[in-house]
Amino acid sequence: MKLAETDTKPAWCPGCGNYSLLKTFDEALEEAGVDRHKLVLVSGIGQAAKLPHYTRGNVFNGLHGRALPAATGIKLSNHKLEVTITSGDGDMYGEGGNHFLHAIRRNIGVKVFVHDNQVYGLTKGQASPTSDLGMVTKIQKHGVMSLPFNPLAIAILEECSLVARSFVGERDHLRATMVAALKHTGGFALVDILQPCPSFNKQNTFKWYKQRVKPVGDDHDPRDKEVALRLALRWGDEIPIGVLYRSERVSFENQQTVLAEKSLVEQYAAAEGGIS
Amino acid sequence: MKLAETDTKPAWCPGCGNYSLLKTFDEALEEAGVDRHKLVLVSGIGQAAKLPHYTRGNVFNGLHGRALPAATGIKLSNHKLEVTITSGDGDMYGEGGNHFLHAIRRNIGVKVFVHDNQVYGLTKGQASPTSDLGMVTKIQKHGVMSLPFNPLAIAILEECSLVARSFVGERDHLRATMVAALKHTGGFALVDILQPCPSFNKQNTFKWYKQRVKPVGDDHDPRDKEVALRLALRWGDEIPIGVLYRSERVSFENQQTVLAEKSLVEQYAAAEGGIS
Amino acid sequence: MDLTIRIAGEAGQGVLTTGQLLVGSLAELGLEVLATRSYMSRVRGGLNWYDIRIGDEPLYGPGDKVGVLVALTDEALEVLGEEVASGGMILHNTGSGKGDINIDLEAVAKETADSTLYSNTVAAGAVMALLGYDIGVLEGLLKKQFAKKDEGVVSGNIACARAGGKLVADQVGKLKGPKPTRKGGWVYDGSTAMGLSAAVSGVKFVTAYPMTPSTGVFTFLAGAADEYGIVVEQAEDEIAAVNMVCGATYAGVPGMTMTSGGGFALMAEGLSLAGMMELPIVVMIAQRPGPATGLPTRTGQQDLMFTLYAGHGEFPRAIFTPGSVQQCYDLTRRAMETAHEYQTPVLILTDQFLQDMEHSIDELDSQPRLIDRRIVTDAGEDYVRYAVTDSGVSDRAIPGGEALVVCDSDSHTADGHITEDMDAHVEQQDKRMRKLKGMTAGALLPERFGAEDAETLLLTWGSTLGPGREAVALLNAKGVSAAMLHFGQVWPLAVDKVKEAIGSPKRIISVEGNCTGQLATLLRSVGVLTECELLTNYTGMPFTGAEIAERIQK
Amino acid sequence: MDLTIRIAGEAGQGVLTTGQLLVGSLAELGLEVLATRSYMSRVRGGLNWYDIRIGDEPLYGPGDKVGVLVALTDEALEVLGEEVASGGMILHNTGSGKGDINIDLEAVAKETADSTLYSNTVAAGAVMALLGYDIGVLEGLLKKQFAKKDEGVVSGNIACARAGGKLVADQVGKLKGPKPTRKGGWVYDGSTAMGLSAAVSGVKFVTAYPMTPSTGVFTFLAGAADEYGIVVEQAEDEIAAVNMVCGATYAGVPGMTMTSGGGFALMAEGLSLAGMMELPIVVMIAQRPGPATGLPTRTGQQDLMFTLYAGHGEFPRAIFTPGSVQQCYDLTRRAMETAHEYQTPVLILTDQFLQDMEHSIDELDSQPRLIDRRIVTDAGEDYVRYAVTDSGVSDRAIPGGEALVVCDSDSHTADGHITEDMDAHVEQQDKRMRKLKGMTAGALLPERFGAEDAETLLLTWGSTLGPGREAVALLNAKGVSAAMLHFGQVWPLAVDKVKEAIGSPKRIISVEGNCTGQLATLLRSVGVLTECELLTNYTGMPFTGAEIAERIQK
Ligand SMILES: Cc1ncc(C[n+]2csc(CCOP(=O)(O)OP(=O)(O)O)c2C)c(N)n1
Ligand SMILES: Cc1ncc(C[n+]2csc(CCOP(=O)(O)OP(=O)(O)O)c2C)c(N)n1
Ligand code: SF4
Ligand code: SF4
Ligand SMILES: [Mg+2]
Ligand SMILES: [Mg+2]
Repeated sequence: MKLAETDTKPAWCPGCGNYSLLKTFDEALEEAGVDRHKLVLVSGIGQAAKLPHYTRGNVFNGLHGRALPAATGIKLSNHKLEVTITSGDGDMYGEGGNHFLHAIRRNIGVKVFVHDNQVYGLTKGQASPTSDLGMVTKIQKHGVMSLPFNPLAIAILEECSLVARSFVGERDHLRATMVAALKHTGGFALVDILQPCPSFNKQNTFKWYKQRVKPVGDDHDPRDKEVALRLALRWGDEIPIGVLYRSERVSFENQQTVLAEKSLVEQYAAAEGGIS
Repeated sequence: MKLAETDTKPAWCPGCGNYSLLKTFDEALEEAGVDRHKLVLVSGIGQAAKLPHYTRGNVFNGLHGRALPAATGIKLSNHKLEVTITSGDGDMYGEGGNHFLHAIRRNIGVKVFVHDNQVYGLTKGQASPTSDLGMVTKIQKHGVMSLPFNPLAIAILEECSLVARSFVGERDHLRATMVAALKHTGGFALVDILQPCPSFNKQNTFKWYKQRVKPVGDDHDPRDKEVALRLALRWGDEIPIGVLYRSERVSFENQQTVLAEKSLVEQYAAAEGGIS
Repeated sequence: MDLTIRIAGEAGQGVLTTGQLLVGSLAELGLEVLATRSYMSRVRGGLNWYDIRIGDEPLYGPGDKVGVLVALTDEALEVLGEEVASGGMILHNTGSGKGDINIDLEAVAKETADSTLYSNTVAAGAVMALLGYDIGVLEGLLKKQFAKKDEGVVSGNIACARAGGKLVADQVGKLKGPKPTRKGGWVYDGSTAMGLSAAVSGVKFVTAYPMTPSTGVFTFLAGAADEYGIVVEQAEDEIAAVNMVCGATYAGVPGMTMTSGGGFALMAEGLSLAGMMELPIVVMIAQRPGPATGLPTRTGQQDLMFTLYAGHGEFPRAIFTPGSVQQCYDLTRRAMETAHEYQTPVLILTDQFLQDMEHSIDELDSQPRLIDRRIVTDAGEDYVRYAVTDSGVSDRAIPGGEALVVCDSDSHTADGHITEDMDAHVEQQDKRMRKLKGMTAGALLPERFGAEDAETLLLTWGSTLGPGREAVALLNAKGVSAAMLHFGQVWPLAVDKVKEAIGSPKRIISVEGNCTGQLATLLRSVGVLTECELLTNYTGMPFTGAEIAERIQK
Repeated sequence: MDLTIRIAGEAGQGVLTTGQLLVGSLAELGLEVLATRSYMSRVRGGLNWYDIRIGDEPLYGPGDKVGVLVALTDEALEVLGEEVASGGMILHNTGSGKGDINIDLEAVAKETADSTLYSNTVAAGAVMALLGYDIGVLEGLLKKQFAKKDEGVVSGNIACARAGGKLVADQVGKLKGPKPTRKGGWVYDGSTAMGLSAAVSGVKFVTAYPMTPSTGVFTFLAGAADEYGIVVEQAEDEIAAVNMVCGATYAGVPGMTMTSGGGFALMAEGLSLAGMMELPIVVMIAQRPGPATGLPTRTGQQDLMFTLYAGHGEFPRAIFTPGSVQQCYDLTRRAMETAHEYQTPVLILTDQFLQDMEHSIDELDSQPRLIDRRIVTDAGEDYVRYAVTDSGVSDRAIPGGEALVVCDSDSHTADGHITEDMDAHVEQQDKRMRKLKGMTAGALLPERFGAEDAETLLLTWGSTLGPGREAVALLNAKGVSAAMLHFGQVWPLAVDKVKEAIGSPKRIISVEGNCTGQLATLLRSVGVLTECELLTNYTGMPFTGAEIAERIQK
């Protein structure tokens, strides 16, 4: 049965925050001067994870929760590629939680954009690790009882190379934050993006976020871990957005002696040439 | 072939820190007045994870990395049992990392004792998530490059109900810490125990730990999250030990309306009775 | 006679709402009803449809040609228009005039009750009237459904239903619906039947990581948790889910998890654990087309062999493959009982088609009837968990009593403690594998539909039951001598009895929702079958009886 | 003639060190050497042993009875004493006098070189002398081995070797070792052969989570990383490992991961991903007895069917099952080539027995000979990743060039983008499955050992190759007409050719390291076989040829 026509447009709901996220992402890629041929858009499964299909670049749309290890393999095989991940809060912090913890420790040089809508969108509205306490769903009938996962705080604690938060409702801020991540060369960059899901998250709406987000001032020193951590822990009437933290680390790929000169892909091609 | 004789004694190396850990654990169980019939010793796979076989209690020695979910299922089915976990740093923070993150969020009331020898013992000496930077092994030929995982800091950040560290070389301290965890009723209790592995960790030796561990003073207020975090982050010439942190949370099982009166096991037995 | 009503439109447009109003009304009227869903992997937009087949004789599967198409969008009309049977009618949600009946449903709702929200009711009313059914039953349903809302909602809806009816008044008679023949009322989908059965049978611990198309059962059980006293927890991943269930069953209550193929892939290690530890876990797997993410909202039968061999090492398991909504209810209980009788993992293999299928059947008992956990309560200090027995089944005690219960994932001695002794290892392995004898003796035999001596024998498993039955009827009606053998349990197999059941027909055709013929492979592997034909469909859509019958006659 | 030397004692006592000194020396001398290891799941203590079989004719498997037992502990003597052949001798590490020869090895070492550390060298010297071999070759080995240490270490060791030799002087002649018959030197174990082959063939990305008995290959490759230019990274879990390899192969370099059954269970979803995305990943699975943790350091062949069906959905895969150290080398390359030729996952199924087996074979080429990745380098802007072809294989480009490479885990169109279109879904599924045709045509046929018309045919796979060959020889020597068919590749199978290769012997016996007869099941499932006998061993220990021969004659 031909259902192809319907697949060429983004399969998101009207009013979904993902539309402006996608648009801003495209602008940021331009602004950061990313060569689409050197760009690999890695994702898992979820609404967020469909993004790579709606823009131009190489695409690795893998398994739910497994974008990070796939991206790690890609980056290590060819560290001259720009490897980005677009993922959901369930994808990255739920199913993918263990990779999140360890990829940051490794400091692999990938840029991670999490569409954080605090809910499982694609599977129709169950709580995610970032859902607020008390949120009621068809599964969480008595409301969420687990404390929300704080990705930024964990990342900062692990001295993640770059840690940022933004909001799809602040497009300039979002673009600038994305550009900062794309231009970052020190290793793992995390951008957690507040993204309203009008279909399933009736609590954390566009308006809810809009009223709360507050860019950190120019005077904020992202090298200050304690301050960054304090900002990351703030979640209430005020939600700080911006680049909260930067650490001084060397990326994992830049620590590999084997990669000192050429990427593995280049080495293979060279060796093949030598043989044929 | 009969190889049974060799199985009745602990299968640990001479000089291994696990021996005094086991002994102290037994003492702590006595001191805390734990009824062995109500005790379930859950573990995964590793040297640490063999402990349940060497003491008395109910035993669930499951899969590598999966002690926490098994213990969660046990506790929710019968929350009147005392459920302990003995695990290794690889078991709990490597393979089991995702469960660690989410079980603390859930605040399930299990007591977790991690034999942290900063190495994979049973598989003969590969780096573990807690191995120090630069540690050379047969796999990590150029030394460990990933930043060590800090379980205490992560746990504190996630407002884990009780977070402690101790050392097998300080037996009184260890016993007291274990007792505190066993007596704890607020939910998830984590005790990370520094445990020398003379066979494979030649860096973090008994002496190395002994010189560094320093009990937190009586004046330390474990309700102070910031201070606790600072203590947890200290790892160098001085390593603070003791109960670093306590949060005010209600355990997951105590939030379940279904469990308000009886455990599931009791309810089943009652219903069966009613029917037969 | 029978007829299919198809409601089609975008996700979020109310396809389901309209459909369910009709299903409820038509079942209440006393029609045979069988409804199936086709939807895309998205929350809004796309093209979804809902097929309601009604008849005056028992229905087993989806219909072939559409009698009434309610096209909520232009796309629905374009893509699905040609599937309308000759003599069928199209109700198009627009004034554009491309349908046989053209109604701007939202406009009518707005006009009638000042809310576009009730457009679904307009559509339902129109269809009821069109087929010549009394709209009163729909009104009754609306009253019940909105009993808790204010009066305006009920009256608005009723007005809209009537308005819908009126708008087709001049068409009434062109298409007649079948006559009601049964005492109406109850309709269940596969997910509900399974969830209800689990609840009734005493599942006390349920955990899962959401995955289409298994989420229906999970959601049902979350909804039923307070009533039946179940702890329901969403796991952080499927590995956690299966290991939690292992823990829960060890501790003494029936536990269950549900997932689809990809999530089940992550549970394979846990399954092996349950085999080794002898834990009565139940895992429900709702299949969808793979590999990998595949078509997440479609149906398929590709995971039989995977389910049979998942997990390292060798251990006994049972696999149930219900074929109807009624079997979803019956076999879920049987799965739980089997798990507890043999202390080993049991799997239920279903699929999107069956999970979403609604069927008008007799009321299912919703009173608790707890299964026997078969635990011993008088075990003492000298208790050992894995006593070597002839049946392979050892006394199972649970922790908390006088007996210490020691379970191990390593090879262990009878007392459950780790051993490297090879004799003990072999003794325990043999003990575990001996369970298969009893399990085989007690296994469900394939059920025959049709004549004993039919020349053509269809083999089916799982959800192909219904389409297969219909195909046999169609073939028989055309004078073809055909029958079907349906496997509601695919493992273990009582080889001799299955051989006997198959007999020696001229043609054997395995009808399967996969591309390699997995049931046929399985039957060959146990020596039940040598050669057979394959009739496969791996499009993501279920078989229809007509499709099977037609392909067999070619 | 042949003879087995067994060194037995606690872990950490130097069983391995003593054994490897002997293996090196004996191979250098020009003897046929085949050594195997038996060890417990612990780092110190327990009872481990190391069997070195030497002969004047090619050896294929472990020996049956022990000629010389070096018992380092009392327990070793008690548990293993009875396995010493009549005429064999026991060297007991004590003065207690329970052995034929009693030497306090540590005391001798202490006395001779002022260090108990050299006690292993004393033992090695004693065994060499006892069997009538020149100690000079051991001395040469010690010199080479300790070349980088100071002179005292070398001289101390040499003195200890000589002291050992002297202590058995009065026994020399009682037991004669076989005569050297080959140009000596090279000995490899299965892990090294596999690792070396992968390195030589161009694996560039290796990641694993440590798991016995696969760690040998992982460790070898970590050691070879700088020399061959390989990135080796320890993953946080097996799921990460397999997904990293998927990423690496997508990006363009050969990648590999290794694990055992339990870890592989966690990789099943990733395998399905590689099938869907058409990625040439290679997964090496070293089997050990399950279920669950089982016996972590023992051997078994229980995961064939699991490996064949692991992963949801249907997709092509190849499974190689090397049977010898040489095949470890040859088939690892072939696995990598097959993966790249067909762009689909390939599995290598081995086990503890073979991974640890050391064999004196000809030198293996250690010069890089990179496999052809079969990528297209001239793809342009209009490139699509999944073009539909007759062979099922599409042009594979890698990212970074002009062509954009789009790979998807969902059902996708030829351009790699997600689709829910069912025609595209079926077209791509058919395309992927068509690869099996070429893969089958190119598949390794089972190899026959023994007469074409033998009455009894053994079927073996994987590491049972050696014991099977020896069994055939033993049977033939006793006048039994027997031969063997060994499967070095178990999937896909060229059904007709395999049928032909089997022919119609009187007896067919599948000899397997599991309890259900998985190869036999597989062969039945594809219609190659109907009935056959099973000869199984699931003790955790490998077969010996004598054991097989004896059980067949019963
Ligand atoms: C192994 C596995 N488990 C479960 C799923 C089902 N699944 C698909 S997307 C998803 C969650 C989506 O939530 P999130 O990652 O937050 O993305 P969103 O849709 O909200 O953008 C789940 C559970 C899957 N595809 N694979
Ligand atoms: C799924 C799986 N992967 C790998 C292993 C192998 N394994 C057993 S123990 C272990 C690590 C042990 O390290 P740790 O947890 O720190 O315990 P220790 O031995 O140091 O006490 C590993 C990798 C396994 N048993 N199962
Ligand atoms: S479900 Fe939510 S996140 Fe997904 S597309 Fe719809 S609005 Fe967006
Ligand atoms: S390997 Fe290390 S942790 Fe394990 S028993 Fe030996 S000393 Fe202890
Ligand atoms: Mg989300
Ligand atoms: Mg450890």
